[in-house]
Amino acid sequence: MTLRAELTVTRRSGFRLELDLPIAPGQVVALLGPNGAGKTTALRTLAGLLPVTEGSISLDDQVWDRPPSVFVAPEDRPVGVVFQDYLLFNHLSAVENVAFGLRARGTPRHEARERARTWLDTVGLREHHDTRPRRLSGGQAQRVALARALATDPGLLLLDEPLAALDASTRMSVRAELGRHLAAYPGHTLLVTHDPLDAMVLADTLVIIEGGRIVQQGPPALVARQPRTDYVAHLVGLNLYRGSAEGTVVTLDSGTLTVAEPVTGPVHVAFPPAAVSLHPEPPHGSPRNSWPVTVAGIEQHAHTVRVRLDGAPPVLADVTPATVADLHLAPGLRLCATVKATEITTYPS
Amino acid sequence: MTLRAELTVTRRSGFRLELDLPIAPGQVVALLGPNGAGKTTALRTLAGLLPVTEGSISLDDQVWDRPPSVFVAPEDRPVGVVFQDYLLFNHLSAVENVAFGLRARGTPRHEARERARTWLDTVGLREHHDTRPRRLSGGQAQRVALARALATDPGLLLLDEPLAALDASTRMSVRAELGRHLAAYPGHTLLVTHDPLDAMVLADTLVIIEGGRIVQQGPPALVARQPRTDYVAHLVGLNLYRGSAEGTVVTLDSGTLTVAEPVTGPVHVAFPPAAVSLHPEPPHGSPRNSWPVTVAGIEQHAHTVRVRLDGAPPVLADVTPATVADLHLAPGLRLCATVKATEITTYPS
Amino acid sequence: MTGRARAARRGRLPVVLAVPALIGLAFLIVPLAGLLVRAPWTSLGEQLFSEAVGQALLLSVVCASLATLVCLVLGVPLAWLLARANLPGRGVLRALVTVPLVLPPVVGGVALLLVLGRRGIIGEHLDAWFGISLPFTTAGVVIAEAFVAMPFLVISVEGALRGADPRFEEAAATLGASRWYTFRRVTLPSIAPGLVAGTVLCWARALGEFGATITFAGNFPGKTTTMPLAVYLALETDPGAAIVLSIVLLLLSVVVLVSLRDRWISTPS
Amino acid sequence: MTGRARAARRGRLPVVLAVPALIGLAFLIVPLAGLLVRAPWTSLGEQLFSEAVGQALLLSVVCASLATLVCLVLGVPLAWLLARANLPGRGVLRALVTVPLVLPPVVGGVALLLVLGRRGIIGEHLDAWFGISLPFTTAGVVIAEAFVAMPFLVISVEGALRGADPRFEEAAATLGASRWYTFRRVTLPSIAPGLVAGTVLCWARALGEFGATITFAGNFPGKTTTMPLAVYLALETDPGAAIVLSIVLLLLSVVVLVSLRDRWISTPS
Amino acid sequence: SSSDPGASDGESTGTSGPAAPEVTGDLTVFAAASLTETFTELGENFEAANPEVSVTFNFAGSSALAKQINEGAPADVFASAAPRNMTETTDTGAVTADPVTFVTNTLEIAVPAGNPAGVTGLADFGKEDLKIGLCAEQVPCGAASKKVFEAAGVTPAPDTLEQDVKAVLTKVSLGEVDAALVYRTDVKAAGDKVEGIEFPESADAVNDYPIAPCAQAPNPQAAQAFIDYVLSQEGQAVLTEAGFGTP
Ligand SMILES: Nc1ncnc2c1ncn2[C@@H]1O[C@H](COP(=O)(O)OP(=O)(O)OP(=O)(O)O)[C@@H](O)[C@H]1O
Ligand SMILES: Nc1ncnc2c1ncn2[C@@H]1O[C@H](COP(=O)(O)OP(=O)(O)OP(=O)(O)O)[C@@H](O)[C@H]1O
Ligand SMILES: [Mg+2]
Ligand SMILES: [Mg+2]
Repeated sequence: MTLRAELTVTRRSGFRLELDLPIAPGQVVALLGPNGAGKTTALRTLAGLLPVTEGSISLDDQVWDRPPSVFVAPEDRPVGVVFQDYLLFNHLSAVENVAFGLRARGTPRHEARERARTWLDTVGLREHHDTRPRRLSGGQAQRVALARALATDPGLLLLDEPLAALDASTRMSVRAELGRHLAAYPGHTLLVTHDPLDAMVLADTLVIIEGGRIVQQGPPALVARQPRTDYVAHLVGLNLYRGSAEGTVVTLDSGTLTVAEPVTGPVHVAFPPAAVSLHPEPPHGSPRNSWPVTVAGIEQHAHTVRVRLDGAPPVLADVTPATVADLHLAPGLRLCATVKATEITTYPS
Repeated sequence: MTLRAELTVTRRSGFRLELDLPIAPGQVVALLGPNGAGKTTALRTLAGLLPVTEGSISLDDQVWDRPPSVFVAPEDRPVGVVFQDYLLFNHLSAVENVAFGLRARGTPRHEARERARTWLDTVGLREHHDTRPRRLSGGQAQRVALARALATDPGLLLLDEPLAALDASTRMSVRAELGRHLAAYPGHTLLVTHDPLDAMVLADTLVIIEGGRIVQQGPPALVARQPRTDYVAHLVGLNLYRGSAEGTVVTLDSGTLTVAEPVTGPVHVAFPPAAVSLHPEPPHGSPRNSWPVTVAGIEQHAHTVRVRLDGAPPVLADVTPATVADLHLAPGLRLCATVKATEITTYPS
Repeated sequence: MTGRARAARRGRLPVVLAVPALIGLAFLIVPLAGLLVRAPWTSLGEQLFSEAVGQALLLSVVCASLATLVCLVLGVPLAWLLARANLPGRGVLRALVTVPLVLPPVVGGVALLLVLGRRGIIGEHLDAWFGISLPFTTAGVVIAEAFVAMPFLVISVEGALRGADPRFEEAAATLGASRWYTFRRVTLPSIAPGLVAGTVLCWARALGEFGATITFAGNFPGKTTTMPLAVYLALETDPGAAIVLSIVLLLLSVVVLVSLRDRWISTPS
Repeated sequence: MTGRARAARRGRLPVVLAVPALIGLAFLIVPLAGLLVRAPWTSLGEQLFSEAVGQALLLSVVCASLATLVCLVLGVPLAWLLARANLPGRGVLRALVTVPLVLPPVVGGVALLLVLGRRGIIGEHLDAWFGISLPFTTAGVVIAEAFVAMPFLVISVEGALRGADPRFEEAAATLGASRWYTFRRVTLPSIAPGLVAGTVLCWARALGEFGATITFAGNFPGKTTTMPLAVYLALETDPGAAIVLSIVLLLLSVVVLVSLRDRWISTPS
Repeated sequence: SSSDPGASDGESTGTSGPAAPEVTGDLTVFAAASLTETFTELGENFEAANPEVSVTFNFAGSSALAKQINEGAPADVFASAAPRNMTETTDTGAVTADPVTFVTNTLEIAVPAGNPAGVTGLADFGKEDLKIGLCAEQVPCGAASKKVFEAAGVTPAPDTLEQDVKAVLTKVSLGEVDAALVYRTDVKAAGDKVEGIEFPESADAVNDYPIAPCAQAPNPQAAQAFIDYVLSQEGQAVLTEAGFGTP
C-alpha cells in the first residue's frame, strides 16, 4: 500500500517540478523548501487537481495518474487536503464545512454533524460550530480547514502549511493533537511546512525541494546530522528524541534529559544544536543537563560548524569556528555537553 | 501627528473589542494575541472598513471616526494595509497590483510601474513582475501584498501577519528590509504578528490583547522583563539589543557580544532567555560569550523562572526552579552569564 | 445619524456613476409612469375584476412559473455544461443557445410548430404513438414560454458560473464529493445571486411572452390566453383597456418580485 | 490520449447533469433545425442578396449595437446602484426595473410614445424647444430597443455584482482608490463574465426587438425597418421568405457572438 | 365625416334563426383578430340559439391562424381577414370547401380627434410636412391603400409603413401621425379619439373577409351551422353594426 509518485509537472509559467516520492503506509513525509519551490504544486498533483506531464502516481497497484491514458479524478482518490488558503465553503457553517466530506461520502446527516462537532472541539473551536468562515479569524479558519481534511479519515493526507496562521500556544496544542492523530493513523501523509519544528516533530521523513528538485531526503535525524546544503542545515537544525517522561525527567533510549515543563508519559523532546554547549570539564552552573560525549564528526557550514557527538544521548552541536580552534575539536575528543532544561521543548507524542 | 484610537467595536457574533491605542509618528506598534483576540478587527477599524461602535479614532486634530456623526471613508484615510489573506487583484499582474495605489492617487502610469518594479525587486520577486496572483505561490503572493501596501508611502501602515507565509530565509531578509524601511519611516505602523521575533525586532511598543482587551503594553524590553501573564512571558521571551558589528563582534551600548555570522554595520542581535546559562564561576568551553552579571530580580512563571540580571549588557535568563535552588539565586548574587554565539540571531538594522 | 446612516455615508455615490444610474432609472420608469398617468382609470374597476382577466392572470402566473421551472431543470445543467465541461466547439454551442433570443418570437412559434406540431418532425410521432398533442394546450403555452425564456436563464447562469472561483469545486472534489454533489452543495450556492437574477429574467420574460405563445399554443380563453394575449386582443378592441391590463400585469409582477426576491436575496455581509 | 483529452476525462459529466443539459440543448436547437429543414432553400439566394435585406441587416446590427451601448452606459451604473448603494426601497426599485421585461413590447412602445412622442409628456417639449422628434427616426429605434433590452443588462449585471466579493473593493479603498476608480479598475474586471453575459443578452434582445420598435419608431425601409420587422412583414405574404430571413438573422448573430465572445472571454485558469 | 357612434350594440336578440337541427358539441373558430368584438358577440348569440354547442374562439393574426391550421390545428372554422391567408390553407388542403366572403371592409382616412392638420382628402397624403401613416404593402390594408392611391393618382409620402392596422391606429389616436389610411371598422372601434374621413376612391379597394370550414374539422355540422349563422341576416346585422360592408 505504498504511495509512489515519480513525476514531472510543467506549468505554463515555465516552472517544472520533478519529484520521486514514495510514502509508506503510516509514514509522514514533510516537504520543505523555500517559497516557490513547488510544494503546493506537488500537493495539487497528488490530489489530482493537476495532471502530471510525465511519470506516474500510484497507490500500490492502483494507478492514479499516468499519461497518456490513466487519470483518476480527485473525488475518486481517498485524499484529504488542507489548502494553503483554506478554501472553506463560505455559505456553510464551520460544522457543515467539516461534515461536508462525510456527507459527500454518504454518512447520514446526524452522524456526520456529530463527528464534525467532535473534530471542531478537538481543534479548539467549541464556540464556533455555527459560525460562517467569513466571520472567523484567520487562525480559526485554518483550524476548520484542518478539521475538514481530517474528518473523512482519508488514505492520503495532504497538508499545506496547516499551522501557519495559529498563534504560538494554539499551535503547540494543535500540533500535539495532530501528532497524536498521525501516530495512530494508518494512511499516508505529506506535510508542507516552513517550521522545522513542525517538520521534525510530525514527520518520519524529510524531503527538501528547491527550484522544483529534491535536494535532500531522509529521516529527520539523518538529514540534521548530514545536511547537504547550508539551507538544509539551517532548516533542520534540531536534536529530536522520543522518550518517556516522569515529571521533569525524560528517559530516552539512551540517557536522560531534564526539562523545564513537567509532563508524564511518552513525549518528544527537541532542542536546537545551537543550544548545546561543549566543555572540556563538566561546568557548575544553571544547565540541568550535562553528559560526556565524544566527537564523531565535524562539518563546516556557512558560519558555523556542526559537530556530531556520540554519547547517551548522541547529540548535534553548532559552534563557531573559534570554538573549534579553542577546544581543539577533532574526532575522538572527549567532552562534556550541556543543555539548559529551559531550552528543551517537550510535547506529548 | 499622533494617531489616537479609543474605541469599542461590537460585532454581530457578540465579539467586542475595546482598544485604547496611541501611536506616535515614526512609532511601530506590534499587536500580539491569540487567534480570535481581535487583532484583525482592530486593523479593519483603523482602516475604516468597520465603523466603531463607540469612542473615536483621530489623527492629530483630524477626526476619522466618531459616532454618531463623523466618518472618513477608507479611501480618504492615508492608510496602507496588508490583509491576512492578501486580497490581491486577480485580474492584474504583480506589478499592476503594486502600482494600483499609486495610480489611484494620480501617479503617472510609467512612474507608478517603475516604482512598483523597484518594490517587487526589494521583496525578492524580480522574476515575477508580470505574473498574475493566481499563478504565484503563497509566499510570493504575500510579498506582493506587502509591496502593494508599502508602495503608496501611507501615513498609517496596517500589517496583518505580513511575513507568515514566508520561508525562513526569505522571512529573514524581508524582515530586515521591512525593518530598514520602518526605521526611516515617518508614519505610524501597526503590525500584527504571531512571531515574537518579528514583534521584538520591528516594534517599539508591544500591545498584547486577549479576548478583545489589552492585557499588557509597553516597550519590548519592559514587557519581556515584567510580563504580566504566563502567556506574555512565553510570547516575548527575547533578549534584544542594538549594536554595531565588526566581523563576528558586536559592540552594544554596554558590553560586546560574539556572534557566529560575520556582519558589519548597525545590527540587531537577539537570543531567548533560555539560551542564557548562569554559572558561579566562568566556565571553560564552547560558549563564546561570558560576562559577569548581578541578579536584579526573580519571577516565577508556569514552569520556569525568569531572572533579571544587571551587567554589560543586562540580560534575562530563563532557568528551572531546580537551578534557582542549586545556585541559591537571590537578588544581589553575582554570577557569570554565558551565551553561545550560535544561539544569537543577528540582522542588519 | 445612526450607525446605519454612517455606513450609508460610506456608500455615498460618485457622481459619475450616480448620474447615469439615475438617468437609466428614469428611462425605464418614466414610460411606466406615462402609462399610469394616461390609463383610463375610470374603467379600471370593471376591467380588473372581470372573470376573464382573473383567468388570464392566473394562467399567466402558473404558466410562467411552470416554464421557469422547466428552464431551471434543463437550463442550469446546460449552463454548467457550457461553462465547465471541456466540449469542442463550445463557443458555437453557446452562440446557438443565445439564438432563440434573436429569433422573432412568432418565428420561434412557427419553429415549434414545425417540430412539435401535429405534423411536426417530432410532434407527428408524439401524436401517433402516445396521442399527445402539444399545440393549443396549456402545456403548449409552457413550452413556448420556456423556449423563449430559457436562453436568458442559461446565459446569465453561465456568466455567473464563469465568474465563480473553480477552486472551491476542487476543494469539494478532494473531499470526495461527486460532480453532482459538488454542483448542488457548492456550485449552486456560490452562484446564488446570478441564479436568482437569471430566474427573475426568465420568469419575467415568460410572463411577458406573446408571439411564440399565440403562434404555437393559440389563443383560447382559460386554456392558452395569458395576459399578454389578452392585452393584444384588447388592443384590437379597446386600447385603453389594453393599457389597464398591462398595468395589472406589471403590478402583479412587481408584487411577486418584491416579495420573492427579498426573501431569497440577502446581501452578503 | 493527449493531456487535453485527459483533462477532459477529468471533466467527465455526471449523468444527472448531462442528461437534462442535453435535453435542454435539444429543446433550444431542434426547433432551429426544424426551421432550417423547412426553409425554402431554393429562394434563399435571391432573398439573401436583395438590397432591402442588406439594408435591414445593417440597420439591425447598428441599432442593436447602439442600443447596447446606451444600455451599458446607463445600465451598468444602475445595476451598481441597486447592488451596492444603501437605498431605501431598493427591493421595489429593483422590481420596477424588471418590469419592462413583463410589459408586452407593443404596450412598451405605447408607453414610450406617451412620454417621448410628439404629444408625449417629455416629447412635447423636445419638439417645441429643440425641434427634436424621436418617433419614425433611427434614433427612435435605438431608444425602443434600449428600453426593452436594458432590464436584461441591469438584472444580470446586478446579479454578478451581488456575487462579487466586496472585500476586493475594500482593499482598493485602502489603497486610496475613489469609488469610481475602484468601480472601473476592480469591480468591473471582477464581474467581467457576468457583464459579458448581460451584454450578450441585451444585444440579442435588442437585435430581435419587434413590438416596441414598430410601435414607437414605425417601419420605414432604410430608416427604421430592422430585420425582425422585415420578417414580420414577410410572414404576411411569404412565410418561406420569413423563415429564410430569420435564418439570416440567426446566422448573423451566431457569427457575431462566436467571434466576439471568444475574444472577450477567457476561461479563468 | 361619418363617425357618429351608433352606440347601439347587440340589439339583435332575435334568436333561433335558421333551423339548424342537432348541432351539439364543441365548436372551435379560428378568426382574425379584427373580428374579436363582432365574432365574440356572434358566438354568444349562436350558443344561445344552440344550447348544446359551446363555441371557442382563437383570435390571432390571419397569417398565424393559417399557419396553425396548416400545421394541423383542431379548427372547425377559419374566418380570415384577407383572401390570401385563406388561400394558404386551401393550397395545402387544410381547407377543402370553397371559402365564402362574409363581409367586406373599405378604407377610410383616419385623423386624430379634432383633425389638427386639417386633412381633407387623399391629396393631403402627398404632403411632405405632414406625418403620414400607412399599412405596409405586404398586409391587406397596405395593398388596398396602394390601389386607392393609384386610382386617385396621388404619390403618398408616408413616414411609416405599419405591419397592421391597429399599429397605425394607435399612432393616430396618440396624435403621432396627422393622417392614416385604415379600415372603417377600425375607425369605428377607436371611438372618439379618431375621426374618419370617407373618400370616393375607397370603392376601388374593397377587402373581402372569407370564411370556410376546415377539412379536418372535428365538428363539421356545427362548423357549417356557424358559417350559415354568420351569413344569415341576423349575423350580418351584427357585422354591419361594427362598420363592415356586406359582400
Ligand atoms: N497556477 C499556476 N500556474 C502557473 N505557475 C504557477 C501556478 N501556481 C504556482 N506557479 C509557479 O510555480 C512555482 C511553484 O509554486 P508553488 O505554489 O508550488 O510553490 P510553494 O513551494 O508552494 O511556495 P510557497 O511556500 O510560497 O507556498 C512558483 O514559481 C509559482 O510562481
Ligand atoms: N466578519 C465578522 N463578523 C462577526 N464576527 C467576526 C467577523 N470576523 C471575525 N469575527 C470574530 O471576531 C473575533 C476576532 O476576530 P479577529 O479576526 O479580529 O481575530 P484575530 O485576532 O485577527 O485572530 P487571528 O490571529 O486568528 O487572525 C473572533 O472571535 C471572530 O470569530
Ligand atoms: Mg505553497
Ligand atoms: Mg487575524
